[in-house]
Amino acid sequence: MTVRVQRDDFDLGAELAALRAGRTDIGALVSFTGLVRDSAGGDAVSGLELEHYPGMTEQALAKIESEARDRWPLQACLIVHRWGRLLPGEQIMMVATASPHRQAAFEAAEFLMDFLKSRAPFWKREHGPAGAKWVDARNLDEAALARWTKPR
Amino acid sequence: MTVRVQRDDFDLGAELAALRAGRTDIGALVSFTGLVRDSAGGDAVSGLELEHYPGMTEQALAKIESEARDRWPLQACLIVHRWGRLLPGEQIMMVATASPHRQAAFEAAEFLMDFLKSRAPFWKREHGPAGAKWVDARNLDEAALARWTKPR
Amino acid sequence: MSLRVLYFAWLRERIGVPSETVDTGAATVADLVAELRTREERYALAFSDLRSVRVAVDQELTGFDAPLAGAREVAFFPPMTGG
Amino acid sequence: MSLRVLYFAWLRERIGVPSETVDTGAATVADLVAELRTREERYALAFSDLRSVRVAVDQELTGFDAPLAGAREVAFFPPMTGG
Repeated sequence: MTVRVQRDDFDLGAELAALRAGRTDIGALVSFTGLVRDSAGGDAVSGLELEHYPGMTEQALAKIESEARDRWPLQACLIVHRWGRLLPGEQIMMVATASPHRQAAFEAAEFLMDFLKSRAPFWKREHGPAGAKWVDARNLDEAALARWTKPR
Repeated sequence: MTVRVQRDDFDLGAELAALRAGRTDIGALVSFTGLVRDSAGGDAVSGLELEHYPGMTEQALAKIESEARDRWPLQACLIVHRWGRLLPGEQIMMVATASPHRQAAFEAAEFLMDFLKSRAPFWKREHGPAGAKWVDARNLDEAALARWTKPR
Repeated sequence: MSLRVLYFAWLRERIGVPSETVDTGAATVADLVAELRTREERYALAFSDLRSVRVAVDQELTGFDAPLAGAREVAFFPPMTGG
Repeated sequence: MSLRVLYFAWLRERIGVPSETVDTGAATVADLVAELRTREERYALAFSDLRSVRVAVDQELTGFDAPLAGAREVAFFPPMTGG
């Protein structure tokens, strides 16, 4: 299974090493890691709370991952997403894609991120000096999805 | 210095960990790793030889890296490129980009790769059952550069 | 029909529970929302602007016109902010 | 003028040396290439199709029309294949 939803942190280097371990057919390995920032829109952020929908989350991620594999010649594909309370600087999630060629690896990683942002059932709450507030979805994120619906 | 040209292998996980160590302002970390494939165009590849132009290589990479920093709000940017003899499965090079936002990190990493492919003085020679042959530059790689010359 | 209804993020906060069992004859999600709205003020408040509410039936994202026949679980939540 | 001239990849192989010192009065890279071509068969061979040759003057990529005044190092090589 190449989709994981977990409370614990993950080891980015170990995950990437595992993806290519023992293989000699991969030409390009792309990774994206999302991290908790200490500010958002000018306000200080002291922590992040990630709520998710157990059951649906795993299904949604598996579906996104499977669609990426259908669209690009991927030799490996991984999504790890955390939930719970996180501090600034902590890792929130990662995706990794491996392919013979760089363009496929890059495109698939961006595709996974665009879908994760708006189609995986996670909700972020930021804690700051003025209390906690739910993060609004960005129109930009919704718009980013549109580019993948064009026929390839 | 965030550009390195070396014979020895590098530790991808350690490089990525170092980029974000002690920081809480990074939102997105993208990495690309190029690996030696065991085949090319249907022919088996038993190894790769990477020749480069010492002196110019470092300058060219520093220039590419500096241009990426000018174009995108990058908090960290790293290029590591190896030379010498490599076996299938080995790491050839990596780039990593860190930014507050994912789109900048992705774009900068793709930009670095497109320029590295055609503007950094490296030449690859593949070893196979029929002997060794120099890898031809791909028109595709030259074309990939064009997208970055449009005004942003 | 007995449905398990879940709420996430600020919908959970406004309604005050993460999940509940609802006995309803609603044919669609929209019907269910209308029924909940009339039930108590907190539901009316939570569902006051449906443009900022998303729905999943049996863990699949869908629209408010989705039928509920055979459904076991309905979830309401704001637009997602993963990644 | 004494120039250090470098060759890489198959240009190095065809010419047979990685670098050499060339005494020349060539005004441009193109003049230098023309001069080398007349010198020996191996140069004529290496420079037979300039579409597949790139040039750097003092470690900066440039064109064949680049002037050599003040230059110390000229390098010839095939299109690059890094990454």
